[in-house]
Amino acid sequence: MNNFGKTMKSKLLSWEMLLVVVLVLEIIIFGQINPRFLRINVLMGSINDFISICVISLFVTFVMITGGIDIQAGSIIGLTSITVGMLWQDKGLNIWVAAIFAIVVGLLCGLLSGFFVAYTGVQPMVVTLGGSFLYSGLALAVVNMSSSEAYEGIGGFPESFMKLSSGNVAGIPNQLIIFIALIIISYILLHKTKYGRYVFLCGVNPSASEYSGIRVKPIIMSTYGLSGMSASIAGLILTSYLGSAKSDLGATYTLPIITAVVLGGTSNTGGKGGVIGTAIAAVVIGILKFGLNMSGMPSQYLDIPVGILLIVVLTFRMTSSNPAVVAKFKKLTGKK
Amino acid sequence: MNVVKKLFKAREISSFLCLLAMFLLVGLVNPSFLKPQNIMLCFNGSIVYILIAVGMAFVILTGEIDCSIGAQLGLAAAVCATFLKNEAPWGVAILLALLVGLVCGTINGFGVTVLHIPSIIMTLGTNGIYRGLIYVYTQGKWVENLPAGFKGLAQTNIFGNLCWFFVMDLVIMLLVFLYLRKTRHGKRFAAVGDNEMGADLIGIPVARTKMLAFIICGAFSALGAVLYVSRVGFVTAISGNGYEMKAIAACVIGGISLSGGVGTVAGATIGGIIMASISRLLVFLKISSDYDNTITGILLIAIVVIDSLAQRRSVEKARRERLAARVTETEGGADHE
Amino acid sequence: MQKVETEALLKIKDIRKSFGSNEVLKGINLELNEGEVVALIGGNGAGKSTLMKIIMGIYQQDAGDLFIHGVKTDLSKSSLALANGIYLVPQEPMLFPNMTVEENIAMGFNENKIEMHKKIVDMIAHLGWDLKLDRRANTLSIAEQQLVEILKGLLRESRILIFDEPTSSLSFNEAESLFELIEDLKKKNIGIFYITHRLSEVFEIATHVAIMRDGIVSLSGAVSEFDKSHLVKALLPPGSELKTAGESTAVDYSKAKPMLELKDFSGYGFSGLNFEVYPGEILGVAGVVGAGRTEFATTIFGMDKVKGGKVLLDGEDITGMGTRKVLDKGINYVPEDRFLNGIFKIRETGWNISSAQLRNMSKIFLNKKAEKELADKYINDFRIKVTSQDQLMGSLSGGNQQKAVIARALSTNPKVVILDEPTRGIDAGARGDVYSIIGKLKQQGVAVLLISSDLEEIVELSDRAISMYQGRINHTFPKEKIDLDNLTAASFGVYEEGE
Amino acid sequence: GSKETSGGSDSSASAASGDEKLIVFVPKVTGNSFFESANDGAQEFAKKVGKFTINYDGSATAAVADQVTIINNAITQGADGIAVSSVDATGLDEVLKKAQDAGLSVVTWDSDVTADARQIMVSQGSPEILGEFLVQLSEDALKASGKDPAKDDIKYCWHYSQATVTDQNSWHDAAEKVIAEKYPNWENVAPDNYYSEQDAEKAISVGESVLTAHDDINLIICNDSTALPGQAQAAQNLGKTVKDVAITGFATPNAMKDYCTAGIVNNWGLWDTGLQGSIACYMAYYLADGNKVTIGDKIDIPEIGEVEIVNNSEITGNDSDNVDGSGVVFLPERAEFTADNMNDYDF
Ligand SMILES: Nc1ncnc2c1ncn2[C@@H]1O[C@H](COP(=O)(O)OP(=O)(O)OP(=O)(O)O)[C@@H](O)[C@H]1O
Ligand SMILES: Nc1ncnc2c1ncn2[C@@H]1O[C@H](COP(=O)(O)OP(=O)(O)OP(=O)(O)O)[C@@H](O)[C@H]1O
Ligand SMILES: [Mg+2]
Ligand SMILES: [Mg+2]
Repeated sequence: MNNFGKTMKSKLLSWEMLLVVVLVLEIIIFGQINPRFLRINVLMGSINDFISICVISLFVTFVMITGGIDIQAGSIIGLTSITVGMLWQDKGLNIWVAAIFAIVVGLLCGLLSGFFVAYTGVQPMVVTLGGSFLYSGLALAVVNMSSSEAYEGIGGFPESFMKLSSGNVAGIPNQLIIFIALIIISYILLHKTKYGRYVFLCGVNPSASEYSGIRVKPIIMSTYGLSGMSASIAGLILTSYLGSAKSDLGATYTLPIITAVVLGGTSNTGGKGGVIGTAIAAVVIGILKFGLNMSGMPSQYLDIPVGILLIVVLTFRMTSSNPAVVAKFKKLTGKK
Repeated sequence: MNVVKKLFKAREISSFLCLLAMFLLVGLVNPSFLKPQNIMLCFNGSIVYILIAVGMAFVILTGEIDCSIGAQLGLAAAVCATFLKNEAPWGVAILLALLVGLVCGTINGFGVTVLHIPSIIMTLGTNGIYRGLIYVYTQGKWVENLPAGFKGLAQTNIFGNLCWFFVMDLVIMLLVFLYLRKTRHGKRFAAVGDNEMGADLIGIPVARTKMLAFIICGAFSALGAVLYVSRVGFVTAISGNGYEMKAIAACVIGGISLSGGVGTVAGATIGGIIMASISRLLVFLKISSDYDNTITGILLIAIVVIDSLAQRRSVEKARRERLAARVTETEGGADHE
Repeated sequence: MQKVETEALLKIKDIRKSFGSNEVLKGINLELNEGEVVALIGGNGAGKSTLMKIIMGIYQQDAGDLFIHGVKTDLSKSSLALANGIYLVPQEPMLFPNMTVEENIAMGFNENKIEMHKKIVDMIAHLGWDLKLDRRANTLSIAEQQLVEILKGLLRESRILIFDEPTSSLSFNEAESLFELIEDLKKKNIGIFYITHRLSEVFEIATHVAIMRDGIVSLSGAVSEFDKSHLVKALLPPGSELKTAGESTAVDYSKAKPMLELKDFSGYGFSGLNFEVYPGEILGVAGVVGAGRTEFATTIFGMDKVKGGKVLLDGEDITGMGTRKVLDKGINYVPEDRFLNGIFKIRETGWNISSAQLRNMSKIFLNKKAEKELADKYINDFRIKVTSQDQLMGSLSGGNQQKAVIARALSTNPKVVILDEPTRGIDAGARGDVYSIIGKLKQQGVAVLLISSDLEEIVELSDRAISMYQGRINHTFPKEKIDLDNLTAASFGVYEEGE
Repeated sequence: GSKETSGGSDSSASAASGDEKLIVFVPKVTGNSFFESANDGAQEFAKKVGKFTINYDGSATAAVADQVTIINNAITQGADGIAVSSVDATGLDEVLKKAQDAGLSVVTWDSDVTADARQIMVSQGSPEILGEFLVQLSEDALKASGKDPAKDDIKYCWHYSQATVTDQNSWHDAAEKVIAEKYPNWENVAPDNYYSEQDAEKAISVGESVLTAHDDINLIICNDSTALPGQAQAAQNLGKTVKDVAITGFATPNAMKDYCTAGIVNNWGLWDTGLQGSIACYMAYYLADGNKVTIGDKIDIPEIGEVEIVNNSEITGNDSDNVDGSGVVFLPERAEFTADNMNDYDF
């Protein structure tokens, strides 16, 4: 038992290192296949295509550490997008005021689901499944409130808003800056603050947390709020990137978000994980898709390698951390 | 008396009442909804959902989840339809579809029980893989112009307008129900989901049971696929997209707890009918189909939240009653002072 | 088939097992014969449960073999163990929460429903236990769950039965009827392993005893060869002394103002409680399981609704406050169910200890330095055996986990500490440590409320005691009146003044 | 050069050597018969002409963001031209402008973006043309069911994929205008329309409910290639035929042949999607090859014939959309399928 804790910790550290290695390998291999891949502006530009997943998965990590799961973030993206478009176009709000409104909407959606999870004891999967139906439906309702037709999308946003995704500061694309800022914020929040510690403790044992005087329910509820808020930030970036507000943006992001969080080392039973792993894993997945596509694999096949990567990596992870499985393998090889 | 009470406590009864209430409410607004012919259409429309919900129920009962059945259904349907189109005997096409389902289910089960990958992650992964394979297999093309005879199967009705597939579904459901509730072997699924360690302790092969649940789930999706092919008549690369979530929702609405061990396939069946009927209700209510998702979401959350609160209340009430019963009425109790 | 008389029913040969780098069993050799009750004793984490789980096929040994009647037998799965007539009544109940008691028991039996029902009813009647068959398992208290687990074991017609601390939460009567049944089983030539931390039980029911320490069986033989002091000596590491609370200083009640005062306090499971606790006093709360002690404690702690009456802390009315408020006011509670309410199993020991005090140590950002100091302080003070404060809580032995939970409760510097069954399931060594912790609290002037079903403990530690019976206080004992007989009688509601 | 479409490095190498151009051909959604047959036609055409290869790549879920990714990849991969059917009327503008800046030719087909974001649109017709076509299909179908479109009271409704899909909605709007003008005797019983989200099973469910909830309905217009067969199947399930209700709309001939034979559907329409795909890819190649086009140019496409570049305002109705270096090519014709001619087509 002497080194149990330490080895666990170093294992987690090495997990993040391993992800970095995978990332580097990806870049090298895809660079070999298509040298254009290695151009800095190409790599940077590709981030736009998976930035939403990166941003959201950072905060879904919080949810999963409390032992929950959030499969509604994708539909909050669409809701945010159409909300910002509608407020700007129909209500004539300043685009940034509209953006803040939209973030509040995302926060409220998250909190609503979080409320049900925390206060009624319904499984998070069910609540957020319901949420994903509900919010994507609400997005259409918002469209109906607006004067524009659903299918047209709302475009023509001001230059300043468009810069959110296309501008840069000192050569670093804005969206990358946003991502890094969010990594830092979420890292500090989760690993350096009391709140973050509470998130972990509530995930490990909510009852023991109560006995420690922690208000478990608001904490759990708040993590869904955070992830809803991150989804709306992603919605804003995506709207700016596409130059068009639509109600069905982000509908397909559930799989990649959960994948990124789990691949990043957060356990889906709660209590363990971290945002750095998530951030790297999200980039690993994004680059994998981008690289495969650049190497000529059509988009509709991309879920195959991503699925395989997920399973292979998790197999590796599970077998290396589960003594019973290791023993089984040893037995198998030993007998031979 | 006791039996009646017990019946009302059963979760599937409240789901059934919910179904009834929904139908009656819509009938109030638009009486033509309650025409027997239309009710039968609702049932006919749920033949695929019922099967996948029952399959999903196995997995959920063991405390796991299968997010890949939409893609499994699509893949099995594509295989079945391709062979039908190439004039293979129906039996061969159906068996091949089942084989696809069994293989998909086995892969999921292997990942969960042998590789110890959490089921939600494993099946989200395989969902992508199976869906990708449909594209590889069909080259993205529609499989259409299937033999009219095979399509005719889904249009063969008994009792007026009721499709015989629906009756078949009910029979299957009943058999499964009895198997799960009455046989020693069938009870294992709920036991494993209820307490894995406890099940292990009394000699229930936990891994094998879970494996079996995934395989059965695959088989049911494949069977659903066969019915889908017969009912719809063509298969596209996105056939079955999103069905996994609908099946999960159906199970939950039918009173099956996602933490495992609680619920019956009768509930899943009712949930399946509800899920399949929502888009129909809206047509009769003259509400735009835009609100399909909103209604599904509200319904799902409302049913589950209300149920959970009621459940909690009754447990809490029972606990308080029991505690209160312990306290003696008079000060000092039996102590002689 | 001829039975080989000389071969033992079960022979354990050179069993080894490690968890990661933690070598728990280092070559265990042990025999069990028909009609024997082998009491297995040893400190927390000695590996008793692990060994039994290996026999039951829940864990697999790394090396070594098991022989049944001299035949090497593969017991690597629980189904194999069951097929060989082995059954384990686990230390922590493993019921199916969503099934009824009856379904729980019947699960895994092959008899038909009616036969089974009759058998169960007969067995319960025979034991005289109070257990409703149609209750769902998730509404049972731990004690009741344990009864069900024991029933499951008794109904099985096994050749080898293993009881892992069956009496840890049973009442005296329930335990007595279990012992009678074990006597019957003995006569039926069943071999029994019986794990316990209560040495008196060893002499009451066991024929043989085996002591596990440092991964080996350090001592074994027929019970008749030993006496209690023998066993205690063998249990402790060489050269160590069993600690007791030491001489306790008497409380001077004349000047003292009560720290905690209950006035007609009622809630779910208890009613009309009136008592007070003084600073530097240990108030023992005796009673049988189900007397409502845990309920009143958790209600004070803000976990359940108050039905009537008042709680005063240092004169201030704190009735009906939430847990956080109560904590802030200066009461802390060490819960009875360590696994459910006490520990954060998969996190560091340091995190566990600091969890209640974080609020006061840090505003927004964690103060890791203060946290570390706090944890180190308690690890040293309480002699919590860890490699470092980063060791995961789940990998600590039960006694050390318990000390960490107490440390958490004391970290908030409370004025009143409620300890609910603080030594349940922990070994003699750790128990001594806990007693000395309690002694220290008293010296620091903390008011201690000691709830325990181990009446000896109350006798040893309390300055005053109350006994609870069916949700009410039926007696209060001054120091000089506290003895085992009085407490037992009062707990069962048959105490007569002057007895 | 290589004929492989899958080797990215090969393609870019060939792009550099200039002997074979790589065109990325983007459908609105993959797995839809409409787009798949466009791809089939285009691939076959490319093989015959031999001057360019086509890389077919699209979103499986009709997501704008996916299309943006695909176009981004096309740019970085070193493709020479893009021919895209846009999911969103404006959502691709930015990325397509970026593609043009990077030297790629940009052609849209089937579903357009803002005029200045692309060079050529290969259109099956303006919304007005297609709206009128839908009305014409409806008239024919009504006649086949024994109604007089001009005099009888006609109850009708729409059933297509989603409120968010650009082109289907624009056709719907245009057709509604035509109906309002021409046929005051027609009544739309469900102005909110019915949607089935390209889910074949849902199309049947919705179809059945429409037929039951409005049992006196005369006409259902399904301008979506999943909704039309679903609606026809629903009618078949309910035992309704051409005589009871007129069902028409857009779908490929193959998807509807059975229903036509069974007497459930009389007529439906579409245009030659293979031809449209071919022209789109050829135009992309033509522009990528360094050719410039101006309004009024006539371009000779091998195997197909001559097409003319016309002003953007022909489809948008806005003169302000007529910008330099940008124009529209119309497909020669749209086809109406009936039992008589459906077997002449195989897509
Ligand atoms: N599944 C496990 N994984 C890792 N370590 C374990 C596991 N189970 C037991 N251990 C460790 O093995 C050691 C022996 O545990 P075991 O439960 O057998 O002790 P015990 O003798 O039964 O103690 P107690 O009297 O407290 O019940 C302990 O150090 C414990 O932490
Ligand atoms: N229905 C229940 N649901 C949840 N927990 C319960 C329930 N019944 C009892 N408990 C809890 O189980 C534990 C043990 O209860 P028990 O029946 O031993 O009563 P108790 O009041 O703890 O008795 P004691 O006088 O020994 O403290 C307590 O923590 C109690 O709160
Ligand atoms: Mg033990
Ligand atoms: Mg208690």
